Amino acid sequence: MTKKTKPKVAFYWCASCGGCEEAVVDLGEAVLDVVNAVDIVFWPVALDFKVSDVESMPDGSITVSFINGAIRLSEQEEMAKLLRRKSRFVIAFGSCSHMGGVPGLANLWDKESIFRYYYHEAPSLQGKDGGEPVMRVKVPEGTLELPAFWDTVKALDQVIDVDYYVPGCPPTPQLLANAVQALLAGNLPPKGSVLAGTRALCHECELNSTKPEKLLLKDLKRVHEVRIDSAKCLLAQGVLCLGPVTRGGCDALCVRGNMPCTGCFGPTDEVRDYGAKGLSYLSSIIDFNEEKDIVRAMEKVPDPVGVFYRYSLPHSSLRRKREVK
Amino acid sequence: MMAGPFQPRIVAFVCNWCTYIAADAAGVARARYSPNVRLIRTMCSGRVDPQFVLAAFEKGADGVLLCGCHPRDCHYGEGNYKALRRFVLLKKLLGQMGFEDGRIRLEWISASEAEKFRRVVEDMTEQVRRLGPFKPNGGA
Amino acid sequence: MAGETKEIVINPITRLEGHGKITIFLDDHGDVSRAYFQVPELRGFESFLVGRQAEDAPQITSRICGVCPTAHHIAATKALDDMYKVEPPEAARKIREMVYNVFMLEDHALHLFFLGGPDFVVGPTAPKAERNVVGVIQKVGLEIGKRVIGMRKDLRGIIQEVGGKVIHPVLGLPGGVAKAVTPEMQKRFAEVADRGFEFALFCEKLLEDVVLGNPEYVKLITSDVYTHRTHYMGLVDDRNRPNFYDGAIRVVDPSGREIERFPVRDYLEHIAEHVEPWTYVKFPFLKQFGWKGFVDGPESGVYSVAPLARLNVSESMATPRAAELRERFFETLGGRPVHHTLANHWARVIEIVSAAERFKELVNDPALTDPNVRTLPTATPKEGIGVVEAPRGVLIHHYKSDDRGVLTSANLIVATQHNSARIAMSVDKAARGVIHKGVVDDGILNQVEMAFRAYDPCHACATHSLPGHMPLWVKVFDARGELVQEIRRDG
Amino acid sequence: MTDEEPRIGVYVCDCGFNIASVVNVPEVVESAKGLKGVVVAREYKYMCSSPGQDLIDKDVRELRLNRAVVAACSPHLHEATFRKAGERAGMNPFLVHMVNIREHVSWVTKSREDATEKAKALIAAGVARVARHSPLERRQVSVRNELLILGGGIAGIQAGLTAADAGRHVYLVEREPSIGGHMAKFDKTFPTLDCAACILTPKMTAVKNHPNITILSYSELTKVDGYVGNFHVTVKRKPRYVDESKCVGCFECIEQCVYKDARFPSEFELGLGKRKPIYIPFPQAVPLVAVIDPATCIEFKTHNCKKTCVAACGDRDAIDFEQREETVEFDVGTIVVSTGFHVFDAKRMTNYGYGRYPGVYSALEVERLLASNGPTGGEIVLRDGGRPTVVGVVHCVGSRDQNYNTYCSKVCCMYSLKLAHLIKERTGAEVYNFYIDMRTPGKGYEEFYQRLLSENVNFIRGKAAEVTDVTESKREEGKLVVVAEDTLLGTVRRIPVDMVVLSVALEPQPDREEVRRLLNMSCSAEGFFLERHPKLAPVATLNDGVFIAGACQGPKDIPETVAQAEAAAAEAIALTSKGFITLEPNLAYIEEKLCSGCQVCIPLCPYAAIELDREKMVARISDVLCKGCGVCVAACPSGAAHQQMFEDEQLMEELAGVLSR
Repeated sequence: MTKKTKPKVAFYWCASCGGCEEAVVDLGEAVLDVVNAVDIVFWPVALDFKVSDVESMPDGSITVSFINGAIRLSEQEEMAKLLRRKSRFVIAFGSCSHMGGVPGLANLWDKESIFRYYYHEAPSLQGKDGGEPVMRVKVPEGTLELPAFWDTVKALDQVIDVDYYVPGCPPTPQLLANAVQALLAGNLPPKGSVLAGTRALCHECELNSTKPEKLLLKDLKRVHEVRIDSAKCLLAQGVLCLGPVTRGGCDALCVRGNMPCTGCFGPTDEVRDYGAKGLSYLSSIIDFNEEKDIVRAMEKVPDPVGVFYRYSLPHSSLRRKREVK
Repeated sequence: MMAGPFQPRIVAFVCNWCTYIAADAAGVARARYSPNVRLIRTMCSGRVDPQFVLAAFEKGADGVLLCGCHPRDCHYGEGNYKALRRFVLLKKLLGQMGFEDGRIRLEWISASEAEKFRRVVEDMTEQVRRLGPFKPNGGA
Repeated sequence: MAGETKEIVINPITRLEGHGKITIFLDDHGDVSRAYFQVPELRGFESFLVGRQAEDAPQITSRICGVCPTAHHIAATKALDDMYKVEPPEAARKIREMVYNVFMLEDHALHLFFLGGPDFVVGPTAPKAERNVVGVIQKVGLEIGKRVIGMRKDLRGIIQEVGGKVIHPVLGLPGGVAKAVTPEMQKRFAEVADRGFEFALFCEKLLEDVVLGNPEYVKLITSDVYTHRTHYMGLVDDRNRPNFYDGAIRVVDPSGREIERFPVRDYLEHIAEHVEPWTYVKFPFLKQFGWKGFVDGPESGVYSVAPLARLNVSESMATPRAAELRERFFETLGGRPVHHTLANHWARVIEIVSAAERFKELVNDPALTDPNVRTLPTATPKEGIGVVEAPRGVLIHHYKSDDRGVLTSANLIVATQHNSARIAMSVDKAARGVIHKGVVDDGILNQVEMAFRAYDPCHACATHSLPGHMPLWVKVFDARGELVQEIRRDG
Repeated sequence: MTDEEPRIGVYVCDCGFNIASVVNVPEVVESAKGLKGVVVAREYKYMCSSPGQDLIDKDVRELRLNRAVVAACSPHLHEATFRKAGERAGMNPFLVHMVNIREHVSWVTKSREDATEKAKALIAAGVARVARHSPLERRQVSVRNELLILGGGIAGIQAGLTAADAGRHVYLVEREPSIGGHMAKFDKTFPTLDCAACILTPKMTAVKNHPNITILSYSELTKVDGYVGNFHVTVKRKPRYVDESKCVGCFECIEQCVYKDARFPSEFELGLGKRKPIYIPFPQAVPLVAVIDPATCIEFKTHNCKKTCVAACGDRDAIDFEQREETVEFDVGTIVVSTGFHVFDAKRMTNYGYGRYPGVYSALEVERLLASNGPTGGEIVLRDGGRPTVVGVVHCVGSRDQNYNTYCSKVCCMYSLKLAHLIKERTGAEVYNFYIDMRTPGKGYEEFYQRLLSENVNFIRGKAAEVTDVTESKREEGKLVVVAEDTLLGTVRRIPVDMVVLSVALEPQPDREEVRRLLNMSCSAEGFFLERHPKLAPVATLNDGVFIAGACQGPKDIPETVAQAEAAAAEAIALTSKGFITLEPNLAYIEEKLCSGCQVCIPLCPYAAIELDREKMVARISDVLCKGCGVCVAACPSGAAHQQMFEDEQLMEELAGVLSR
């Protein structure tokens, strides 16, 4: 990019909680620097530009679009496609667009079952016989429409081609700053790179040095069952920490908070299914050889999907629960 | 695959030292069995990464069979136990993901158990045939 | 008749879970016959919480909202205390409450300077390009602007240090918190608390100067367009003073009379939800009145929560300075209860002060640094209900679990939901008040939007209106259904 | 993965009719041509033949192939062959991949259509996989040339001498107090009837005197670590309470034992003879060292024995009641397993009355009765002191029998003939052989059979139904009656005899499972140790560096055993003669820049091959210690661990391939 024209940047959010936007705000003063360094051409949350403006831009004229949130609605997919067309680079920002995120756990259910509970079975409903929202409904004044939403939550790269990923739930402001820096400096890693650490979290975790020589576990502990020693590797304390299977770059925030890593940065480059790897590593070090003992030890992980696919179910090999007739 | 009754596609990850040889022996004995199971050889059942199993289903397998040496017989000491440990947790996870029992199976088959190999292949094929096609509905 | 109505669709305003949407129907005179506020997405947290490990709920539910994750996190954590029948040690309880007040402080401040506030600080009719944080900074000066940003940074720093992460913190565990506060930390936090208190007073002053100094604004606030005589609900302590972290749920009627006062575990006896086919959000209402539709008054089940409601349901404030300010508030606005939606902004700054004062109290409490911050649960989990005052109102988490501590059901009533009926009414009323003869312009839309944003609704997403206005999209059709006017603001 | 574009040749073998008769090879070849990266696909009758291998060579030169897939038999059979072929053609051997369409397809699939489809899929997988192969170097590891020989029977002795003569140091471990095994119990050997002792004892002496042989008798193998070329073994030495280094085998102590005469059943004599608490199993024992049996020795029971034995030993002072079990450890490069066989326990077949009628003997007992050094000095004296005038020899006791062992023990016919001959020679008794089939394959064996026929030994073709003392006629009184159907005459016959010899089966040793596990071998279904391949590698096992010889691999006679023993020794020598060996490069390795130092892999390695570099905080795998199981690779949470020849992407490609149709 030449000195004259500032790089054009767009921000957009899909199905997300807003945490990724907060992360941008958490840049603090740096936000202003960013605003000065780039030319923000689209930021529904921030600036007054129209989708029509984007539509009228020549293809590829936006330098980079940061998109956060998972894809659940057709309108989200359309916006994503539009921005893809107009942008040289698309960056999936945050766990939801990277891997599907926590809302991706909805892939254990389908729209029908979600509706059934929420509108017909929830204890606080006035009567269980009430109706439920419909896509088109006639009201006295006319007809109201609601967008349909899909059974399956998708990650961004399952609907468009993604150039880079900024991981995290949410990403740290530092990672965002780095990504922007890299773009400005034009020193970009290979396409498809995840713009964070290249190694698993253990490498940057202070507690890694406290791991015992041979780390084998006989009894796992759930976080609420144990007083966590802040000076000792959580895994060594029997607490399932996903640091070993999770990409570093967050500076071990959760571990500093005395809690185990839950994997929001996703896997490292060589791992294609985060949950399967997490499962493999954990079960490998469960120090039993008799099936019944192993089964008993695993009772401390009553919810493997929620534990190993907390942020990545839509991005896993299986993507969603099968409908079993 | 072909017409007629549903022909399930089953991937078997087999240990080089036991089940692969049992399969060879089944051949030498001219034991006939259904063609649905395709073998992938690893040096030890402990090499089998749960990622492979999920990938198999993703790529269209209807069932996955894991085979290793009998307990205490692993060529490398305890690789088969590692396979067992992973299998236990994987099965639990697949249950949550809506898998029926029997789509994934772990069997110990020693080098001398050609007949057992044949039997397991036949059982598994029948079992998965009864369960019907896997139909991964990811991305649906 | 529908055939003759013109339709205006304001879409998207913003999102609860997805984008919000306002559809306005005009009658054949071009006046508003009805404006609908629609929430067009549902993420199904209640469903996919089922099967999860109970102890993961505080971290999973915080993902409902990245603006108020701490509220969901703490509500869920308190539900786990209840589920495991376990009392956190004193230090843990105080750490939670301290973090919670810090969160209220910075979140309210965010709203004041970045979100709703600019409407007033800069002025509702000012060009929208100025109605944003930059505009605020220009108005109050860059130094102060920096101070705001710096203060926010310090406050969020505390949440991060204790909670691991500031967005989606991890401190909550049944029976305590994950991390203790050391005397060294306490010292640093105390300094921040002092500055925080000064900052809170400054915020309050700023609003008073800018808003109350300007009769035009007062007129706007008290104008009928933004007024609804509903019931109010909020958490109060044993002396009926608002408490963000804990307390009993108190409900007053439009005349300010207490009509209900109950522990959250009884919420199902008092609150029910109504379903409309045209929006994904459910509308809570008071059971004793039943659902009477989108109407206010003492006979309606509609009630409201959030800052204004919290002041309306309480007799006083728990901290001295806030108590004084509260007095002035009611004096100025004609006595308790106040029914003017836009008064939420003022109520909010009063809460900024009370949060700052409570933070100061707690951070200087010697018990805060006791290293014992966990009571290990021993009981078999069964059912748990937790409540907090989120910045946007009463937040209830209700879980059931099997013996293994795996959730078997979840019911969440989030703050904005309590307000959703009143928000719908506000939007409708505002539209009726400002749109006539089919004329729809930008400023008018902003006033519709103000009615909506005054609640700082969590689907507001605050973060999605950084400069102080919301994305709007208006289409005006004539009777033949042809597009005669389009105003669209995507940003 | 090499950066050059894969140019793959696919070679589908007919294997005569073995494959081609079931798999539609031309169709398979056609489909292979359509696969990505395939430059040429060919069918050939016998790929393993040199013209077959030359095809690869030719195509590599003319078509610049850089990969090859050979679809033929099991890689366990010919992988090495085709890798060499690739190497000759100037290709890295590990860019050749074998697909098994014989054992896994043509031999096991009913329909031609199914077999053809399956073959296509497997080849597609092989092609996809080989495209991801990279050139690999074989590891070289230095090897020790010492041998461990497990079992001091004729097999172990022969293997030991062969290796020792070749200059290798041999540790010969024997469980019993003396080496010699079963052969030491025999009087004569068939068919030449030369005396067993005359063959065996010189060999035993040679072993004793050989500078390169260390005998560890009365000892058992307890542990084996390491790998081919570098085994570390632990051996338990049971206390004999007599110092081996001091005892000269003078028998003084035995004569002077407080027990004036031997009264305890001798193990060596199978209970037919007696021994004292302190004894030497047999006069020619090696080592010629006394043993004390604490179960019968008064000193051990009461601690106030006069200990005349100690006095007798005098200043040699070899007797040591305090002796404890000890373990010795040493390193060897190769191991020969020659643990022999176990004789079938005739008590299991109650219908023959063994253990019930004193007149019923097992063949091995009769060997002792006939032995000049045996309890009766070679005379056939029955348990009741009488001499037999009629003797029945019952064949196939425990062999060729669905209820016991279905296999033929191979040597019984011949040793039965031998015993029949010797009994007749010594006693002039009438001898009846009850046999199912007479099996005499082997040099001079049939001739020996003919000789016995001419010696008027009776042969009744039919399996003996029972041996009973229930008499039905005068002439049967006081006799045992062998009841058998004479299938030639088609009548049931009752033969009254004084003595019955049961020709018992040869079975695997009862402790074969332990030995198998110690040495990482496999057993065939009947429990004999499994050779790597019956024809291509008959004395090798699935565990590199471990060889098998003698009856532990299956019933066999002495000539075969000796030959196999020499073969095993030769294999062991050949394997270690270069001073180093090359190992398969299926090594695990760590990609350092990806390793987070999480240490998950470290405790999983069965060979302690992984260590943490605390400087860099990354794991490192020793390629000498790694045996390539890949357990660490599957467990590595960050995908930093890889395995050559079994890389994730190779297996993923193979997976996609097998599922491609």
